[in-house]
Amino acid sequence: MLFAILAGFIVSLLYIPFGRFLKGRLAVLASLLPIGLFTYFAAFIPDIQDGASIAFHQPWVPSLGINFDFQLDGLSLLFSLLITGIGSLVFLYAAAYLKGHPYLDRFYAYLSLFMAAMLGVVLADNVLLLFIFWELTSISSFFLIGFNNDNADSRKSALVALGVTGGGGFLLMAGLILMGHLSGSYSIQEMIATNEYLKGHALYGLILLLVFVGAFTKSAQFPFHFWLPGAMKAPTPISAYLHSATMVKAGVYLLARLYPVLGGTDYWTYPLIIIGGITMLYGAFHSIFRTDLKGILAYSTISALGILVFLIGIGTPQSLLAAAVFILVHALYKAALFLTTGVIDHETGTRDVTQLSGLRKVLFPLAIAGLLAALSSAGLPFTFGFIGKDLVYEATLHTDGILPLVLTGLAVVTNIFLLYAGLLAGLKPFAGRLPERYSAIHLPHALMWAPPLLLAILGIAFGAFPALADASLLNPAATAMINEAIDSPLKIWHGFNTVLLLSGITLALGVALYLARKPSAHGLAWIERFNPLSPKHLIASLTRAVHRFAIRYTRTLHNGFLRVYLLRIIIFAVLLLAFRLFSGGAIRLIPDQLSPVGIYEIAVVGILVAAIYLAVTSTSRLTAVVATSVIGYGMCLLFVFYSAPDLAMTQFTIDTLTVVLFVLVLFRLPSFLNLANRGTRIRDWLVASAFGAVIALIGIQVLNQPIDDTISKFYGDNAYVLAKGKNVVNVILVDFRGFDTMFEIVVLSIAAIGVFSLLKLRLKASEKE
Amino acid sequence: MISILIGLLCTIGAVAILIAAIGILRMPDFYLRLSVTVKAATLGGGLLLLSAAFYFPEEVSVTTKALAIIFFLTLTAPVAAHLIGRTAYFIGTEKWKGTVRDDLAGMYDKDTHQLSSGDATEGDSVSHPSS
Amino acid sequence: MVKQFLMNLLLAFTWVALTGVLSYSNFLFGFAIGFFLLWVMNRNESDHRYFTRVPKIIGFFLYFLYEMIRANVQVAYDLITPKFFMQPGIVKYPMNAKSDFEINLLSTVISLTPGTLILDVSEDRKVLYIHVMYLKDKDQFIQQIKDGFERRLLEIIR
Amino acid sequence: MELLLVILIGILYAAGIFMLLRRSMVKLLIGLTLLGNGANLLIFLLGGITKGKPPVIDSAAKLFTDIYADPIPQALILTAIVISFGLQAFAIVLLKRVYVLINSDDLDDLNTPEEEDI
Amino acid sequence: MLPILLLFSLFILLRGHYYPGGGFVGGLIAAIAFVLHSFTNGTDDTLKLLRVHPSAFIPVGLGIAALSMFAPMLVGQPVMTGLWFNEPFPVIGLIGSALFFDIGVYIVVVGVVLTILFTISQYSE
Amino acid sequence: MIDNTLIFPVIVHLFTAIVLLFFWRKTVAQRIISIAGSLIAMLLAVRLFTMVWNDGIRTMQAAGWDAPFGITFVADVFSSMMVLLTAFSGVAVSTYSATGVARGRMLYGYFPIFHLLLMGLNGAFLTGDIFNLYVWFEVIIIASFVFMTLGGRKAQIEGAVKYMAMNILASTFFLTGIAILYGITGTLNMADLSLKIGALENRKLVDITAIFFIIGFGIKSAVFPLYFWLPSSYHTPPSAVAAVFGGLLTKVGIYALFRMFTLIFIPDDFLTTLLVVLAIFTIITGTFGAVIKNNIRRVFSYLIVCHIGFMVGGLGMYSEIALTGALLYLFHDIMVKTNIFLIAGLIRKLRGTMNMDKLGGLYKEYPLLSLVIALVLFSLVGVPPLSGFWPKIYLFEAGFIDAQYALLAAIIVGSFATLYVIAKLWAKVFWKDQPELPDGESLRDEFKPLNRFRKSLLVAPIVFLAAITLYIGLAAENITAVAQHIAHEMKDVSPYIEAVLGPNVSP
Amino acid sequence: MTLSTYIDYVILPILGVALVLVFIRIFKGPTVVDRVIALDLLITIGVGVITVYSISTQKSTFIDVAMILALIAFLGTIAFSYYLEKRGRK
Ligand code: NA
Ligand code: NA
Repeated sequence: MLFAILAGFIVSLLYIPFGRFLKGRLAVLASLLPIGLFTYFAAFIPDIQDGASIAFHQPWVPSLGINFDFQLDGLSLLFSLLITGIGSLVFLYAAAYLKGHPYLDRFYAYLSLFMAAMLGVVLADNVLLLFIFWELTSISSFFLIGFNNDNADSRKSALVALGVTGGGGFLLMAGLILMGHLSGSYSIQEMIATNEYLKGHALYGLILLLVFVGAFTKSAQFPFHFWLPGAMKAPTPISAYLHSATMVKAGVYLLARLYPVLGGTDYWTYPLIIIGGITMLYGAFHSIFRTDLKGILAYSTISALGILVFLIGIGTPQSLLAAAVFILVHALYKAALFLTTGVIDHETGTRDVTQLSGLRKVLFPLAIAGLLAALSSAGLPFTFGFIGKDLVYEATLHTDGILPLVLTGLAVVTNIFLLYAGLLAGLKPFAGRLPERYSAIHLPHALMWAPPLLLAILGIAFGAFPALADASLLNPAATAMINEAIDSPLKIWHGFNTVLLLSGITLALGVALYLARKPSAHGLAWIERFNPLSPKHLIASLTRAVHRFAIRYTRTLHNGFLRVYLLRIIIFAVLLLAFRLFSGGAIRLIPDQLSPVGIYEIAVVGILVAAIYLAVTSTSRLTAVVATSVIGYGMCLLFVFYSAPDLAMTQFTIDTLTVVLFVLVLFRLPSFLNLANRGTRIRDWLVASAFGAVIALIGIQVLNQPIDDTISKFYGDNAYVLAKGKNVVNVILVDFRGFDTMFEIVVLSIAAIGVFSLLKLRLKASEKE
Repeated sequence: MISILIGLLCTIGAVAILIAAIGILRMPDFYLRLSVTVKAATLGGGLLLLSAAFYFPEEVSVTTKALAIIFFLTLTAPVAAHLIGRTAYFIGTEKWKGTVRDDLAGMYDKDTHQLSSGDATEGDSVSHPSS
Repeated sequence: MVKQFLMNLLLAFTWVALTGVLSYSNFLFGFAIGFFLLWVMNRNESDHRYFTRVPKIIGFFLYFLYEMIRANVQVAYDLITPKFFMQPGIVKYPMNAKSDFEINLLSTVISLTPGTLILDVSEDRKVLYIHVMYLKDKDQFIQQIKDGFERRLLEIIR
Repeated sequence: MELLLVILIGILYAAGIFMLLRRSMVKLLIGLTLLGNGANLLIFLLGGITKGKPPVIDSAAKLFTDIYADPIPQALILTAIVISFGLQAFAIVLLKRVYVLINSDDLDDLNTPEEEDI
Repeated sequence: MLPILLLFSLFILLRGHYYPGGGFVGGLIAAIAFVLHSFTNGTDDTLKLLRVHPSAFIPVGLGIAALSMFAPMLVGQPVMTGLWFNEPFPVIGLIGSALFFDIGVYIVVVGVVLTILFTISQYSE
Repeated sequence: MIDNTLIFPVIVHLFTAIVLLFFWRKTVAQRIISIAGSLIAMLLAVRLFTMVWNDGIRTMQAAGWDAPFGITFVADVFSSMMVLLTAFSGVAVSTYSATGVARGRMLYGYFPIFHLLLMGLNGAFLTGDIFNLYVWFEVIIIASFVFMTLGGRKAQIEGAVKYMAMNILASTFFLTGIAILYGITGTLNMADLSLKIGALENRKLVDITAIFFIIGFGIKSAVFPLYFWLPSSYHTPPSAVAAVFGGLLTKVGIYALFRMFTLIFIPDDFLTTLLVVLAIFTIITGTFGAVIKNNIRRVFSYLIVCHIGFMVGGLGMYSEIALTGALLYLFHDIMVKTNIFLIAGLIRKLRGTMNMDKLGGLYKEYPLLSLVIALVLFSLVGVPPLSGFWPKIYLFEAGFIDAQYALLAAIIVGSFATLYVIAKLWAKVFWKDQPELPDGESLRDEFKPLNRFRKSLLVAPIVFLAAITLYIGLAAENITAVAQHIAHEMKDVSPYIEAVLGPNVSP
Repeated sequence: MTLSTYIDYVILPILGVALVLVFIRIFKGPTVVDRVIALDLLITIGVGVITVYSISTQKSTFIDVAMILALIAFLGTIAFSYYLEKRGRK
């Protein structure tokens, strides 16, 4: 199983060296991968039908508990077959659709990568493993949406899609880790075992929030749905595959997968019902105003995803079964419609539904496909869509309280709009009179019309003979979600009941709407007047606001003025130190053992202080330098008084050299300008004095602390005996701590090299780096 | 006995230095300050070093060093004074109002800072430099 | 002359080695004895200058010390009394000294004496510019230097 | 004396900081020097000060016969002094380059706008 | 003047293990000797006197110091361990790797200080 | 036991630098020597790491003086890992520099300084003595000053002044901290300090000392509000230099923070809170900066700041899990940040600019190279299962355990911003067609004219580091084991102390 | 009274006062050259201080420091005069 999943990755890597051979006629060979995988997974159907689930384990990062743990159950199988099955058709379709495209190899590489990632998502039994694949789908989707990367819109859409799904991804990751942390394992099976603990935990709400946001962004739920219409910038086969049939369902899959872990509580149900409800209505409503075929399909996809979330939210066995069915239904008809649209676009050069009609005369097989798919989406009896819609109503009706009324109403309205949208996309381009300009169109290669036709036919077939998919696929899928057996086989005919009535109403109103309303640019313009209120625009303006704030924040903080930076650092230091210094316990003053003070010492200290004052206040640079060197010489005297002859020597020589250096550099500079106003100076003085005071207080504190002189005793005792020197300081420098000295001269050497280069090196204009 | 000698030397040296210090503080112009300090300080420092040489009689190296420093001070102090005095004149350091004579005035070439002996022009002028 | 000096040094070191007392006073004592011995033993006219010059050096040193103390006291007196009675000025002093060594030595000596300070030497090395603290009369001052330091110095060197 | 030194150290730090906050690069460098001096003196003081007892063993002895100043802070300061000389020298030369480039030592002039990035 | 100071600097260098001084201060004094020479005679003269550019001293000194530091490794001692000749030498006292280390320091310091000062003074001229 | 092995990574670079100085003006020899030296250093680093990993902590008492009297060098897994990563970066940068750095710079000490810098880094990682650490830091900063100014362009000098001022200030804080530390304990050996500080009654003084180190190392590792030097300077030097800076220099500050705050100052509530708050602001600041900048290296500079926050946050939480996460991040970051600056340099070579608005078309022109770069960029983002992903698992989990939700949120925001910025960069630089340049500017492709060998010298290091990054990501178990081991050693320092001071010391 | 106390209580204070006086000149200036010569004098006094201090503490070691001071002190003065003059020359 690992190989089945990794096959996609391996194949996509193989495209790097061998891709160019695949560009011509051999492109069809690319579809061997999905077809093979489809066969592989199809072989599991009997086992799964028998209630088995197949597990696979291969260690990867055991210390994190992240291993290649895969689990094939009904739900996984349903998705796996969708992914590989529709994948096969899309691969074949694309061979013709993108024939001669210079980057066809890249296209297949991305697509294989995506397919592998998607399989990983649906097969992983470990939430982090799932997440890894989840993110890979986002990334491959990024590359696929931006496939036409010289187009600015494509790039922008890819960025938006990645931004939304990626951002949601990070939250999802947090949620999954929190789940794993609480349940002690990242394995979904083990999480199911501890689901009561999770649901009872104080952080349950947070988990749900994080997981929901992850799922909602991926599955384009309101208000994160806006990336999906943008993603239609991708080539149509990609839209068909990723953005309708598979990837966008990853969020739904996740919710379904985690239902046994997290589901069934009010915190689970209501948010999903509300968000799903809003999404399905919002998407459906918007779809009827679109004139771009892909736009219609995109919004109807959003709506369908809303329905799925809605169903999972309801969380009754019926609703979950309904969800399983609807996943399949929607995948089949939506993919078919997308592929049909692709051909239309390919052949006519437009997707504007107001421009298209009568194409059945030139693209007959596609007209069939479109019609069948539209019928399925409309939920006419004997289509698979009919069963799907029935189940939805069934589900909404069987909820508690006043909900049935509201929810069912919602579902009906949504379905009316969706029906309209389906007819618009599947019927409208083919119906009516063929305009003159399209009469020359020829039917394209079979690879382009056979796949949608096949999908559409399947949609009808499953509708007419529901048993085909029921026990083998859908029932196990729902069982996997609910964790118990469901005993209600799919039927075409439930008898005369409320559900049938609702279906009838839906059908009638939808068809009426289709007949009454013609899509027009006018309608589009009308709905676009509400754009400023749409989440897309709100989020965009929020982004702009954040961006503006970021600019202001960064400019304010990083304003280019060194002294401001330094000031902040010092204030920060003063605040921290002062806080810790004055919190808890008073500051004791010095103990008794102070050394006496001589007049000459006072004189030296006094001179030092005055010299500091001079250095700080002088208006002449050279005077400041003189004052600085007085400070150095004063220090030198202090070192002499306090028994440090070596230090005094070094301090003195260094100080003199520094003066020489300063004079060398400064003698041509004019005198200081007073560049700061009074206020600034006072502020700086306050900060500086505070810092000095803090240092002094700390110094006093440390002086209270008795000194441990073990090490200096050791040096004194062994300097001559072991290290053969009498000047202990020098012995320390060349022996005890010789390493310091060695690298101190390295510092000097580097400085010298630096000075040399800094003054001598002049790069030529051509030497950029 | 020896310590009285040392004490005496120290005292004279310290006083000489004190005088130099008073001199540099009190003298009204740069040249006078320079003039006062170089000698008094050299004398004072020398005497103090000499007393150290006497104080550590058993350590030859100390005496050597003390003498070396004295030698060095006498050698370098005038040179340093000469250099800085000349520089001060160049950069137009003002002279005290009581100054009675300035033979240097006008003797420097403004660009090259070369100093003429004035023999060719017989510039025995009393006027102040124009700078 | 160098020969005599080296000989004298050798004698002084020998003395130190003989007495076994390594100290400056002992060395100086040995040097004096050596000088005396050499002087007594000297029969060569051409080497005679060594023996006149050493006393002259000592004499010059004493003169310099005297001048230094005198001038120091003068300056000190002026400093500690509230009113200045100095009359500073810069004097051009035509030298007899010719070589670099002579000029350096002369200017060092003049500079070290309180009250006088060399400011510069002219480019043609003929003239010293001296800053004088107590300038009563220019010519008298020049004469004083000529008869004092410069003459004594040149006597020793030349 | 310790108290006096502590105050001196405080003043050195304060003055150093104040100089860091000026616009002139010369002052900045002087400020860094002052800070360095302050830090050195702090090591010296906090390591414990002893008067007139340098950590040098008498020429006749093999061990210390008397108390002696702690040599470790001295060695540390020595290293620190030398290192800061290296930094200081480099910084001073940098100042020279700055002056050549912008004809002043005003740090506020060291702000090439971002648009001129390469 | 130059020879006196150089001699003095060597003196300071060699006695550093016993009295204040050592390679660092010694090197500084030597460097200052050359700097003084350059003040009176001009930088070019001093460079001529040195024959090689002072920056060439740096690797030499670093090399000596580093070798004396790592030499103990060759005889199986920890890095920086002092190796000593058994018999004391006159004036200097015992000779050991520490002395070579100090000599390395001395050379580096001379090289560094002169490189810095001469580079700047030539730049401004 | 006498064991000089662990100082070899230092010695190699020192001698390489000395030899390079003898070949001062021979640029061909310099390149060969430098690459050879880096390779040897890498082999030694690998050897050191495997030795330490297999046999435990190694120490060397310099000059044969037992701790705490001499300077002790210690190679535990943490330090030898840092040495190892430094060696990888070293090989990559030195190879890249052979073509990527102007000849003029080589003539004025580029390679010697480079090796001295690496030596300084290795020394800092290996030393067990706080003052010796200071010396190493000074070696590093002076070398970085020289590196930063080498070439002397105006922007470089401007950056260098700010860099210098703040780094010297940092050193002053560091030195002040050492002064206090010595004043209260009388020792400089870090293991000894660990014992003595642990035994100290006066916690106030300990905290105060710790603050000095937080500020000192905080400046060096660019923590808010001490980070200002970084965005002021990292966009100015040659990219090879920026690679070392971006990959290693801030990290040595992080290393020191980790060392100090796990060995000597065990964070109490005050310090934990402080570190976490600083981390949050650091992340946010880096995020804001990165999203608004348009120059590739400026973007990267702010990303460095942002990601420093991740590591500091991990330290602040101070649980074994958090430390593991922070360490993993550190390892990943060293490799990736080095590489992205090399990549920036390569882009500059290809197009003559690093302004994203003026760049484009690289994917079309160099698809394979672009994919390698994409791999690195996505590692930086932390796209699973690449290297940046794994640490976040630990950090998130630690955040939940400690209930540090604000920090968690900041990490999420920072990760998201990184994703956004990198995706934007990819779209602008690689996807977008090469835009028309304004009048007077023309494309300068300095890459095309190079011969194959020199091209490969530029590309090979990027591929090399990318391969390591990929290894870190895909074989995460190995690196995780290392990080966990280190984190464990950080929580239980007694093996370290015993290795240094001998077995008879009881904490 | 021993020599040591005499130095501590008489000589060193005198020198201390001298230091202060000289420093006042540094403080007052008015020109750089004034400050430079005052600095020079300050160092010379420093040589004296260190010398008598070594007598007072009976540590000849300090003489070495005095020697270094004496040797190097005038370097600063020379540097100042050299470059001030150069600046005057432009
Ligand atoms: Na008077
Ligand atoms: Na020394």
